[in-house]
Amino acid sequence: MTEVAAFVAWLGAAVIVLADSRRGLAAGLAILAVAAAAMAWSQGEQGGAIVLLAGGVLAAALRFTIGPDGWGLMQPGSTPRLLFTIIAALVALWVALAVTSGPSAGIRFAALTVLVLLGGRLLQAAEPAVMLTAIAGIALVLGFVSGDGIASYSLAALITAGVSAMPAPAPPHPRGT
Amino acid sequence: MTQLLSSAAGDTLSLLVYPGLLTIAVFGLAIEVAWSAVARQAIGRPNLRWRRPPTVQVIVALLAMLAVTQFAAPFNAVPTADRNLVIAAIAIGFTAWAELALDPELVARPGLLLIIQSCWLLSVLGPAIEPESLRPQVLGNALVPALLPVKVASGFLYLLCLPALMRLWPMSPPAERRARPRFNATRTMLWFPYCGLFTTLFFPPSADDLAGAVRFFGISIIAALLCVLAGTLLARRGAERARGLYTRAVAPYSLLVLALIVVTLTLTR
Amino acid sequence: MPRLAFASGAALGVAGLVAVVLSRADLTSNQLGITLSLSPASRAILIAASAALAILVALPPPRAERSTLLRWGLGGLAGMTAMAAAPSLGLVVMILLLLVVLQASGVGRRSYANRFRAPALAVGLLALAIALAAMQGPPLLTRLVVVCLVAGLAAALGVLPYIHEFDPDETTAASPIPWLAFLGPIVAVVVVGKAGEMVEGAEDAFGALLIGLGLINIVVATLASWRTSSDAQAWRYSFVADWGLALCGFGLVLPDGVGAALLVLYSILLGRLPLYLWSRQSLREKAQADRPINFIVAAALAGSAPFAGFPARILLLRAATAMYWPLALVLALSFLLWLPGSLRLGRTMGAPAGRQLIGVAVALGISVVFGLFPRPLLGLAGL
Amino acid sequence: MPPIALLAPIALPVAAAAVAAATSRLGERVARLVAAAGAWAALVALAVLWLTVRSTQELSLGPLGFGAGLDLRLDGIGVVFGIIALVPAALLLTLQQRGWQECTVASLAIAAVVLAIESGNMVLTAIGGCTAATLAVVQFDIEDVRAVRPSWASVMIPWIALAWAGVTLQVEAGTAAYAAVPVSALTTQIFALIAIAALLGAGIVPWRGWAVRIWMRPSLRAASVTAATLLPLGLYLLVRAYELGNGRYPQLWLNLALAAWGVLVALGAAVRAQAASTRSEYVAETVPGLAGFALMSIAIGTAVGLFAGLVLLASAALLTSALPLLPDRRSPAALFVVAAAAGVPPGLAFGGRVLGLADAFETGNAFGVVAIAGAATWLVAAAAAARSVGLPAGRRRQATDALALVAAVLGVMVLAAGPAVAALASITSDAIAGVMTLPAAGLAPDPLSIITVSTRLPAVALFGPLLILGAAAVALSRPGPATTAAQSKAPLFDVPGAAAAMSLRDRVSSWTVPEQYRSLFDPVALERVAAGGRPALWLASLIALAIAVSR
Repeated sequence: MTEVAAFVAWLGAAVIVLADSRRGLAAGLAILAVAAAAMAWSQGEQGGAIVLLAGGVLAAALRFTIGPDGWGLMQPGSTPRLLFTIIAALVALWVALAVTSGPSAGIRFAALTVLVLLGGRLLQAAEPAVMLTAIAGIALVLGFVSGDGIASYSLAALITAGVSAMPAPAPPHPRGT
Repeated sequence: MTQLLSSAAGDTLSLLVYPGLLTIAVFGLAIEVAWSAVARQAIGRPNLRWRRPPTVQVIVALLAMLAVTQFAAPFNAVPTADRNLVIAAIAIGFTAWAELALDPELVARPGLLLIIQSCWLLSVLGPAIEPESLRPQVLGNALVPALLPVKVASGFLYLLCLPALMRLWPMSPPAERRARPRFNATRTMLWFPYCGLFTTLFFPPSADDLAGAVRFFGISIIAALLCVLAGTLLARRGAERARGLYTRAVAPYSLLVLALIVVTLTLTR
Repeated sequence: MPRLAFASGAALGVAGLVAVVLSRADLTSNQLGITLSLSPASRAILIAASAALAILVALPPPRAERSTLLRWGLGGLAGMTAMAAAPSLGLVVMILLLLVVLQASGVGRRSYANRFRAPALAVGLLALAIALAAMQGPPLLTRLVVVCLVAGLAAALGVLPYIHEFDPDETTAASPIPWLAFLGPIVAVVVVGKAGEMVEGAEDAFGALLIGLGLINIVVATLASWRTSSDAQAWRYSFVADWGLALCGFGLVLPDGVGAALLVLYSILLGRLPLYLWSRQSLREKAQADRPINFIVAAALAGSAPFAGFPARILLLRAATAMYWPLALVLALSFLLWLPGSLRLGRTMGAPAGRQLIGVAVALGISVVFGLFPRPLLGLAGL
Repeated sequence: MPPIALLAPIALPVAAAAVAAATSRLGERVARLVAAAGAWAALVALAVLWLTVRSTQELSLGPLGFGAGLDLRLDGIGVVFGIIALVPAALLLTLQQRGWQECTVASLAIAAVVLAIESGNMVLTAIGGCTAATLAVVQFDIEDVRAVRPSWASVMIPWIALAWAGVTLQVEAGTAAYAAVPVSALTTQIFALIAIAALLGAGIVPWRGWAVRIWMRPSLRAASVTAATLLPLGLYLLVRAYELGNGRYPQLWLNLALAAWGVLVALGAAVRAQAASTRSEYVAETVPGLAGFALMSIAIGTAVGLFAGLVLLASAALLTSALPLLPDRRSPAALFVVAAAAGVPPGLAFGGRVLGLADAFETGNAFGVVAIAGAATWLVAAAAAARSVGLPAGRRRQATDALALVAAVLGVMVLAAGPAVAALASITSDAIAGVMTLPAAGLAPDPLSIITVSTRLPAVALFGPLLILGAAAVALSRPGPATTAAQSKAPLFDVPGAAAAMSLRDRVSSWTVPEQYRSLFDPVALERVAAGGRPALWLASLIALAIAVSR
């Protein structure tokens, strides 16, 4: 199950990387939330899984309402991003399976691939909705890697939802102290 | 208190009478008259009317008095332990600059004079390095074979510098308008300090008796006469040759003496 | 009504400060199902930050509203306290993430992406460090954790090489200054404090990397503070240079080094930050002055005796000498690089008058007191 | 006397500074009086503290937090240096016209210097010295921001070096307290740091350093107070180093090197002085020249040498307060001060120089060569002083007749104090014994003469009569014509190679990066790249850091 969840997590992160509009971003966030919840469940943190799923789904719903219209998936010029999602996945897979060891390779793969993909998206994007979605995804990953039990899951869920609820930023201000 | 008064009285006697002011004046007058005769200078009619002496002469006299009290002259009332070569050398060295400060018109080529004075200082203090003593009589007594080369070389350097320091060279100061220089009262007070120091440094000290006194002043007079002779020769050769001698011969020779001092210091360690 | 809101906010802030001051160091609480504890160093930084906020609210810079200062300051303090009390780095990073988003949501002159990107990168790097630390693998893995931690910290603070874009005309709250001068100290103390078990086996690499980055920041930022064309930029670089010292102190690991780092952080919070805010008006008016107060401010900013920077430098030299004396030589030489930039910054204070003059005098007085007698501050941090 | 009273000499100037600032509205005169009163009160407090106990007093107020405690310690040598620093400072604050801001900063600087001298450990001394140096720079900028002043870095370096020496002692020996540091802890490296602090802190360098350039400012208020306080503070460190090393430096060659450096400093000052084109240029070289001789004497490493250094420092202190009071015109005051500085017998400077040179000869080895160089340097300085009498004034400062009279009195004091040199020796011998062992026969068994290894200086018996005779004779003499020969304006000699060195310096300073390479070193472009927030740079940095730690 963890391996499937890890693949789904990569899929969600990849969708966020490849999407430029609210629907695509919301879909990616929702897929990522499902994967994160599944991974928490696989670790025996059922409560945490539910909280994480709730937070992620709420965040996806909010993202669905805020941001540029449409799906904006794989728009012209997104080929480098597509390659990035594949290469990052392959490198993360190699690190998770060959370089590192531990109880669950799936979780290692998921954490690495999502963080690398969303981190790359943060650096490359200029649209607030995209950046906020990427950072919300990172919050989800933090939820299941920080290992503080329900507290970290709850906080991650709250932050994911809160970040997605942020309105579009105000226009630049002239001067001030 | 008694000790203070007695030693102060002794030092005052040394400053004013022997080997101080009176001796300086008598010795200087004699040698200056001789120089005037040799150089065919006009001594001028002695002016017996009392006039306040110029400050520059007073200062030079005071410095000369301080210097001669440090000499290893027979019957010097200053205890031998109280004599210090540095005081003598610096006091004599200051005389030239007192003139420059108070009456600059009297000093010819002060820059060259400074270089020569530095060479002279090396000849005075150089022999004191190895004995590690500043008592003039100790330096005069130093006849250790290892130290003799430095002593002889320094003595020769001293004699080479003397004519220039005594202003017997043919370089007239800015104020001098006459063809033939006149009797020089300031120089009169420098003959004994320079010549007496030569005797003190480069000859064993004389005993405190008449013979010793004769020996001390005899050597000093010979040194003075050698200086007069050298001055006459320089006068004949002219100013350019004289300057050439001091810049191209004496200065490099003083460096040689310095090297000799350093080598001696290294070898005797 | 605004007065009431302001008063209640201030009262809540004071209450929070009192709670922090009264909380015994290393006191733990499990009441929320989560272990909260406040380390002595974090507590000391929180108190210093609160004091800085109190000074600024009491003596606000020209054209700054007390309520705005209080709103932003208390918000920041709340986040800082949460980070300080959080039991794990994971929770700390999540709170940091929240602060990043909140700060970027403010009104600024730079584009949202430029305001958001660097701190968000810090969150990503720290999260990656946590993820890598949870894995087992070769020693290289721990070294990568070290890189992610140090790079994440540098990105959060906005020091070289992850320096944030800066617009001199932007409001301070929306600019990178809060990361350098208000939130940064607690982030650094908490990250370095919690990095211990994560970098086990690579402590040397962690220290070396902090020292290396510290030295780069000292050299580049002091020179930039001296030569850069904009006075406001010069101020920003001066914060970065001070952070170079603090990073070196944390990297030296020894108690003296940590003490030096904390003293630098105190002097940033209680000295450089208020002075910068009080200089903003003259920066806008490009009014420079060569009065005695300007030279004394310059001396304080340069870390000269008797101001707080000097004992910090002495402690740093001591730690460096104990560890590796050539490093002490490099540090001793680098201390001189503060001087030309500080003279320039001192002049940019203009001719402070009224409230501003009182504020400058207070900041200088605090700096002198802790420059001659820093023991209470270090004792507060458990050193 | 309770130990807490050791704070008084520091607290009184601080209080005076506070009062001077608080009473600024009452006019500058009040601030000046308050600041002067503070300095004099500190001096009196120092004297009372010492005279009531006549032994070392200590006060420890606990650790300050950076490895050093607030340990104050007043011993004999501290009192001597305190007096040497405070007397001219108090005189200058009393006599010179200052604004309240200058009075305040000067008083604080004086307090910092006293703190450095009273400090019981090296780190606290570094803090006091650094504070004094910083306040000196502030004083210069308050006085005239456009005039030449020491670069801030040049006055900070020494105190950072001293702080480093202090913390190194703490790390290696466990303490930096002067009285507790084990002798073996004073290594050559630590001593080198102390020496750097001493020489640069006091500006004792052979070239035209800040200690010379400050005397060329249009106004000499800040310069004189700075010279009066920082010069003794620098040399104080070298004296304390004797205490750390139980009366000696770690290696004999360090003594020799420092003595040679001292002569070089004095020679540099004398060479520049003999080429000075104005009297103010000459005056700028007098105090650094004396400082060079003082350094040479102190570095010899004997009690007589140390005493000679103290005598020269005392002369420098009095002359430092006299020089800024001199009028532009040629006057007896200028003549007295110049003569006193040149070391005309039987002055204090003469006695100090004679003792220092004699001690160097008697120490033997290469010190004798250093002594010959010192004596030659003395004559060059004398020639420069003589030449300076005929130079034009070269500045536009006007001193009142009253101030000129004070300057003349100070000059005469230095000239007439020669006979008192033995009395000074018997007074200071206890202080010197605190840092190094005295000769078996003592330094001055009676207040009439000083014993060196091979000779005895009968200060009173010889200098006393000479002084009386000299005063009477000069009074009765006829002053020469006050003419200025054209030659006295020309340098006495040119330093060989100086012109070549200058041209080389100009050529080097005119070097620039070729046009085609300038873009490589464009700091603005580099700053734009670094501060541009470019993700590519961030990723590259991340990779670089990863490579750095993985090696």
